[in-house]
Amino acid sequence: MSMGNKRTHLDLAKFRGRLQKSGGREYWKSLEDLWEDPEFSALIGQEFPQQAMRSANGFDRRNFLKLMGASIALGGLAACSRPAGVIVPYVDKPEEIVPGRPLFFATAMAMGGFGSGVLVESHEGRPTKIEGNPDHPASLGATDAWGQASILSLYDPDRSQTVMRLGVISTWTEFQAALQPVLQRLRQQGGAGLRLLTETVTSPTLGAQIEAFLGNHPGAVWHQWEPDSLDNVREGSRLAFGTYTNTVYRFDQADVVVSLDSDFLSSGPGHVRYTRDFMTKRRVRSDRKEMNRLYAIHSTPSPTSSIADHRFAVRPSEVESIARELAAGLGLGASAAAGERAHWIGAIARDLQQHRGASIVIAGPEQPPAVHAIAHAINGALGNSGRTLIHTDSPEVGPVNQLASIRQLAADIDAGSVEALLIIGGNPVFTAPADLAFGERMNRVPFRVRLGDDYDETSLVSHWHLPQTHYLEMWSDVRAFDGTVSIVQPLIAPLYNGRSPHELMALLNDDANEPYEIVRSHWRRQAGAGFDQLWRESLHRGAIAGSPLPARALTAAMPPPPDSPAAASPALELVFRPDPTIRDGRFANNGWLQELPKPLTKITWDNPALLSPSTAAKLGLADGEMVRLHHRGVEIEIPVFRVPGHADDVVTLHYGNGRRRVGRVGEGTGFDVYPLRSSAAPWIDSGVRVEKLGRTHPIASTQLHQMLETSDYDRRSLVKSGTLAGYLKDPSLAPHHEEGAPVHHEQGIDEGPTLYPAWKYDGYAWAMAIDTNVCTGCNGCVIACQSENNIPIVGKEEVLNHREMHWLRIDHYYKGTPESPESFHQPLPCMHCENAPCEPVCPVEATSHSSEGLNEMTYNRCVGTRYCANNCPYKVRRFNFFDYSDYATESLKPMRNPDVTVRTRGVMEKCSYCVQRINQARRDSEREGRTIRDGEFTTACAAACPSEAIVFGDKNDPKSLVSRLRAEPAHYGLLVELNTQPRTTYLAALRNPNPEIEAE
Amino acid sequence: MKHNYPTYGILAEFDDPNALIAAVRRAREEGYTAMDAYTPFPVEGLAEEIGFHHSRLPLVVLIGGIIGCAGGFFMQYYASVISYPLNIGGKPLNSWPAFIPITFEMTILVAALAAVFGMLALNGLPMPYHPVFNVERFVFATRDQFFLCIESRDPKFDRGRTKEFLQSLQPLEVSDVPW
Amino acid sequence: MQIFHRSTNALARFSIFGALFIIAFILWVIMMINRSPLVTRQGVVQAQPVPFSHEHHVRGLGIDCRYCHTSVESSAFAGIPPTSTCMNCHSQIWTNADMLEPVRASFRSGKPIVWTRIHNLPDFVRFDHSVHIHKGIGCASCHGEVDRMQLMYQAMPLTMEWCLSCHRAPEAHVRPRSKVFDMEWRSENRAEEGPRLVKEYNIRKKTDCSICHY
Amino acid sequence: MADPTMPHEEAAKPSRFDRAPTIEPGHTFASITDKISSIVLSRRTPFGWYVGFAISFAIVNVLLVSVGVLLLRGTGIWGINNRIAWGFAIINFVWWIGIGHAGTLISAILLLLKQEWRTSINRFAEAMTLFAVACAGIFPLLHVGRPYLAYWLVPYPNTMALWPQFRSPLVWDVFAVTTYATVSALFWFVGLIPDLATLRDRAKSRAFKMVYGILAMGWRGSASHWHRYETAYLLLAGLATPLVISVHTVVSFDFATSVIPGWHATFFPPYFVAGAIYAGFAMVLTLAIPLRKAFGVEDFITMRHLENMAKILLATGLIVGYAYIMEIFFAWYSGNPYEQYMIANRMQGPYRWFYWALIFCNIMTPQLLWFKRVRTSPVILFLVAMVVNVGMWLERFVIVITSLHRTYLPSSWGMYYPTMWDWGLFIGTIGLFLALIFLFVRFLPMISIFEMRTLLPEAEVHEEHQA
Repeated sequence: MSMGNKRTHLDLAKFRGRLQKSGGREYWKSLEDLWEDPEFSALIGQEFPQQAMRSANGFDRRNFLKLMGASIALGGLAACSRPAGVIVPYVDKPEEIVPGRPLFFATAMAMGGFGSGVLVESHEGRPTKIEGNPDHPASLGATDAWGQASILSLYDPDRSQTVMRLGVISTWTEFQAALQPVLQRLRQQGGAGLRLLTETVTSPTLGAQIEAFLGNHPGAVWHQWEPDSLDNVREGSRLAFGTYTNTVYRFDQADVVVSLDSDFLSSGPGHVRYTRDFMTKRRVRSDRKEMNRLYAIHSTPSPTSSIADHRFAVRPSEVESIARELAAGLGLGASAAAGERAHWIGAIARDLQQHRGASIVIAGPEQPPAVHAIAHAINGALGNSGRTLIHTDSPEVGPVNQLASIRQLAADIDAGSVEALLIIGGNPVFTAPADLAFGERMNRVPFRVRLGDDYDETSLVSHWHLPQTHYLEMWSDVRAFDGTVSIVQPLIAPLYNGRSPHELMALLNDDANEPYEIVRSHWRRQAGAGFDQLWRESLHRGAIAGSPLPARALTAAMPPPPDSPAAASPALELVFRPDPTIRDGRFANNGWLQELPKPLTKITWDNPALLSPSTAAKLGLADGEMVRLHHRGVEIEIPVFRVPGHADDVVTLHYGNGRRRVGRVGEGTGFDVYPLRSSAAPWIDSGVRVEKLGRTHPIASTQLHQMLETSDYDRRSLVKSGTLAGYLKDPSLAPHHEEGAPVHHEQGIDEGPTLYPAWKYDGYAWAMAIDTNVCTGCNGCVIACQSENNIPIVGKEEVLNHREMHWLRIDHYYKGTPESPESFHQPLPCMHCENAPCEPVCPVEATSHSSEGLNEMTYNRCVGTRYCANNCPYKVRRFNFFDYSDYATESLKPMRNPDVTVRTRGVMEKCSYCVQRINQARRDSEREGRTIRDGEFTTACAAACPSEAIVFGDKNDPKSLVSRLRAEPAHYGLLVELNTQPRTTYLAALRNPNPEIEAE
Repeated sequence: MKHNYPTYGILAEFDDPNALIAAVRRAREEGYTAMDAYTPFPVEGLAEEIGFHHSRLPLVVLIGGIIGCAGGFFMQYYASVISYPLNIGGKPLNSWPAFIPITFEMTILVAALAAVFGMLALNGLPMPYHPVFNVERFVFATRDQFFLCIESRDPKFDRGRTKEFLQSLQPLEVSDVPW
Repeated sequence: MQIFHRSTNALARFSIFGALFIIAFILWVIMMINRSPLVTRQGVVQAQPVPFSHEHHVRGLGIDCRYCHTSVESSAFAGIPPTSTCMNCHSQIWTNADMLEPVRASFRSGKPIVWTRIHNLPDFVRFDHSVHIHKGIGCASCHGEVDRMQLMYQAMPLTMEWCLSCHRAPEAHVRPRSKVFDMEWRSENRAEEGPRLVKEYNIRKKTDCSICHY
Repeated sequence: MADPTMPHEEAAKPSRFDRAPTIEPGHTFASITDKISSIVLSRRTPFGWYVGFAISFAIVNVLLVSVGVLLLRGTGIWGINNRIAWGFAIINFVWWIGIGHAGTLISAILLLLKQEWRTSINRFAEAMTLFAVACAGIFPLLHVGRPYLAYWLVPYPNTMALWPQFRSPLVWDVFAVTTYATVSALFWFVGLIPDLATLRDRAKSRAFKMVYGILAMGWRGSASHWHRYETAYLLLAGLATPLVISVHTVVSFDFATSVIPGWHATFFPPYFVAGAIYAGFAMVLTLAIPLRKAFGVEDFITMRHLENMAKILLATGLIVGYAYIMEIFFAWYSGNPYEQYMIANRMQGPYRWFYWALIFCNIMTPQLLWFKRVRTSPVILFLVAMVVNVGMWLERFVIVITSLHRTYLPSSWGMYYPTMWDWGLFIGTIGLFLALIFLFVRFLPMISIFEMRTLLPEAEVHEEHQA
């Protein structure tokens, strides 16, 4: 078998060999050379021979060890300790692999069913880093925090590794043996009693497989459940258009955007793309002086509302009436605005009027269908559809009301009509609406199987738990927010004994094909002629050309006003939101995301109930105080946390935390709020009672102080901000308070007399410019940095000790009143000051300046006096107080970037401007006898940023983007009055308020 | 070792510094040159009386100080300019103001070492064995007694006459100092 | 009364000034040890699973370095030949030499040959073969005259000061690109050729920490 | 002619108001010698000594455990973090170094100023200096993340061709502290030589004769030796005086050369030196008052000594107070928001209690010393000295912690909470310090015998004998 597989490699080698001239980063592009070759595509599949996957830890494990061997030879797995004095070559090296040079492959990651294209960096066959795919419409080269963190999920040591039967280790063969009789019996009754439960499915292949199965088993029923489901969006579209439709927005066409409680910039299908588009309209330069305007009508502050020009914090239940009043202002319906809000609703309406065909009204998935329908109606009335947005068929396979779907399943279980339940993905026992008591119900099903990543709550009540492959381990396909199809290709043979949903469905369909063949044959059927061409291109581009769904001309109907208009009740309202970092709980065991400071609150490892300062005051609650929430006869205990700008009398609960069974990281962190989430009101509910418990719970927030200008003697001006109007008057945005700390507009070098003449930098001079105007604080850069630089996590206790290790943090400041403050995000990597205060204090030259102006940190020279950290005005240095880097867990070793030293206990570390990438680019350029081109490479954070806020380059090259940004009038440096001469600098944050509303 | 004389010298004991000084002065008038006085504490002017004038110690210390100063600065200059020039926080390689403290400390250190070891060397210390210790009562030289010793290497030394001379100074006791 | 014997005078003086010399000597010894093969492993021949002779293959058969160390020009890592490379020839010649059994065994079983590592830089030092090759630094400059080594050993100390000696004065080591793989090559006229090549190959004398440590 | 028990300098000038003598009347060369040396040689060790030593030795074990755990688990066991990267280790280092200043100051500066009341206290003040510096030295070593590499701060030829970074105040510290330790040790030892000779000649047992004999290096009090000896001693004093000033100046550079508000201040050197003398004399008093009682040497350490030290305490206390006021003035005058916030935060921030306690200990309490009643009452004096010891520790806490915990960017403001291991290490060094003191008073003359002899009128050389 291994011989057979060896042959495969030799053949593959023939083709891959040709790619070496380009090599590495360009690899996935230059596949084009091969498209003419008919055998090639066939071989792609055999790169991961199916026998290998089948045999329990047979070939694949050994092959994997060989890869490990080569990587040990490269070193870089562990710092400051010499490796065993051996060197292990391949027995037979796949020729596309050049030890020491990474390869990049295109694939796609699905979130909530919707795909986003990624390029995966692979070192000797080990995927180590996720990058965005510039050719994929949902990515355009950017990634979000979840995409970046998915690499950790692949190597998660707690991922389910074997088939389990009632908690006892078993095998796939045994499972098949157990499955067959059940299938036989059900077949005789036409599949009646057999139920499939999946999450949202957009994979055409999986869809086809399911449909085929349902075709052969007319009695079988397919249910869907996704905790952060788009039910409201779907139902809204049906309310407006009569059928489930999908709306694709084009924010790059919109000048005015009204968000009805929508966080379109940081969650939901296509949010990465939407951010990119939105910012093209928001970016202000000396040669582009206009800017779009965003009205955020929201209950809970979100990255989207944080950058809005106008923020209206309202109770979620009010949004519908506001929407109707807005519609009325545009001549739809007759619910005229009253009260103090009439003023601004009128202003927004007029603003929209003035931007017909260049505006967007978008509603959030938490809002009821009516709001969505109204939004559709308004967009229609403004002639936006076709211009700033298009309607298409749903990319989903068989879109349904998932709440109804799982309700139905529960009811059928009660009726005893469910004999076998196959759960593919998801974790319904944890996530299903509490009142369905899905766990208990499931126990009544005679035959329960679930395919899942983790051995979790659902596995515990299943007869059979089947380990699912990670998306980097499997062949599949997935549709993006606009319907674009990507082929998902594996980067590595399954680390464990997992199988993909396709394989499970193939099992049910008695389809002997291997997953590669299943996916391929599906598309062969679709494409017919010219399939090979299509297949190769799709694999290479990471997206199937022409697969976006066509626009449909539809006219939205204004939904009838509710018979009983929602009376503003004094009761506290509840809002349910997926956790900003670990989502519905699927990332609970992902340490990077657990420790990722949540946008705005900067809380890690926890999900306190959020409420506004005034509401907290009314209830006599302080941050971290434990309360008991009574609601619908259920009660949970949870700490509270105050968020400026939060709507009054509203409690926001983030679900997904408090996992009972998932792994070493995710268990016992945060609080499970699903018990309060009923099928009656899964998003917005009213009448919760808050009982103060008089206990407190430590909350590990990485930023304890977010208010600027805390007092009259504290007049530090750290964030440069202003309005578009102000910018047009004075593009340099003169400092707000004259007698405050001097704010230097450009580099702020005062050429005073000095004993120390300035140091000259010829050649490259690396610099970074960050446009705070387009930063939403989405955290994509933070995780990208963590993944690129092998940054460890430290755990909640250590975060409470201010010992978090992130090299790049996003500072967030509020300005103004706690009721409706302005928010400013300030990503803070190392400033690489030319006069770095940290360097002269280091007694051992462990930190010094490179000839290209990098503030270098030489870990192996560091003795750990921490003097540099003290003397850093920006506090960007991080110290290894303990052995934070996990040397013990085998599965994490192959994940680490071999080009970055893993730091040991007692050494300082900090942002290096991704010096490993700089060095790689320099060496490549020198081999080719040229200088590094602008944009040839960039840092991990800049590469990930969806809004292209971070720009890295050579400031000595006048044509480089970074030096052009440094020449911008709104450009400024942080704390330049200390004459640190930072290489990392910022562009001011601008707001574009509506003068009409500003007036009062 | 071989000595041309049977004793190291003759020791006279007094109980008062002034008596000792008087005795020393008499001995000088007698023409004795090789003598030494032993006291439990530094007696003002005594050294001058027995003909010891200026010490070379200050010069030693000065040289030590200069060596320390030059060496200290050169060490820093060599390390940061010649041996491994590195850009540290944009400061010039020879950031001499930053080198002053160590230069100063090195000056003090070497000078102090020179002072102590110079003093010991010039005093011929350590010398745990010395003939005067052979005299039983010499232990009181570190308590409250004052001794004058006329040494046999003195050209004018003559066991008999020197002893008589010392007796004439009314010491508490006069005794031979055997080798 | 006398406590110490005469001899103690000499002893006492010696003990004070002698102490200085003893301490100085000990420090000197430690310094020497740090530069000795004991620490650097310079010139230490180590046993290998297969007694592969570079002398035979390079000098004897004239095989080019790159035949086995394939990625030396393109990657940081020169590359250790996979078993299959050995088998390219040894499936034809010496097919049943006992000496080569480990190779055949590896090829049969698919288990790699575990070689003893000779040139072993610490993990926190990064060395890129390709760029050094490109800049005209010959294999022999760091690996010594491999073609005269029966069994492989480390020819150079590979200490940081040794690396720096070349990074500071490359003109003393640089050679024409065409001669990089030539074990014999000696410069006729270093004084002229060195500086010229440094200029020609645009060799920047980089001693920044982050060139090797990151 | 003045009181015959008065040393002649005193006698020369008319005393404005009656001063206690530096040595009580009725002593002779012999009595001084025997009384002081008997403490070491013949007199049986008081029971209290055993108790005290036992206790302090027990505390030393706390130190050993704290160090062990530290080396095993890393600096993470302390309360420090990425925002407040220095904690107890540096606070204690500065505190101990400060204490270590009195000894050499008394020996050197007072010697040059011909203040002979120094004679009876300089010996154990110097000893105290050495032990304090020893305690201080522990901290810089242990506070680094990788203590086994701390030798990289010392310049030596290595295979990495690297040297220390001589612009760093920490390297300055290494040189300053080692120089200070060396010079103080030499100074102390040179001062001991004649007394060691005395002990050699007094000792009964052969073993003690040998030991003291070796240490005395054959000292025999020859006139020329005495001459060179005094020259050397004087030169050492001359060298030690600027050294003493420089050491705490360099220590203050650790903070003054930084950019952190509350650290970056030009007046730190004088401020720190004054503080050091302040702390030093407080500690000398804390030790002297019980010792003179326990070993009945009130004749030698008289009220005069206590009062003079009290006056110095008051003077330096006022300087320190001035520094505190200046700090506030600078902040206001600079118009720099960060500086101003720093002061406001000290007074009103989460650590305000430390600041106000510090003001009480270091500025309020010493004002008592204006009253002669207080200066001449050993018990109250002891209490005041104790308060000042605490105050000076608080001062370092305020400087290090409150400056670091709220620097430029509010985003990286944080809090510092010491852990049990912080305390363990701190208390442990106090134990070490006391243990060493106990050993010293037991095995070495705590008062300079030969210098006391010179205080006696008999030691005078009459005019007609002056050369």
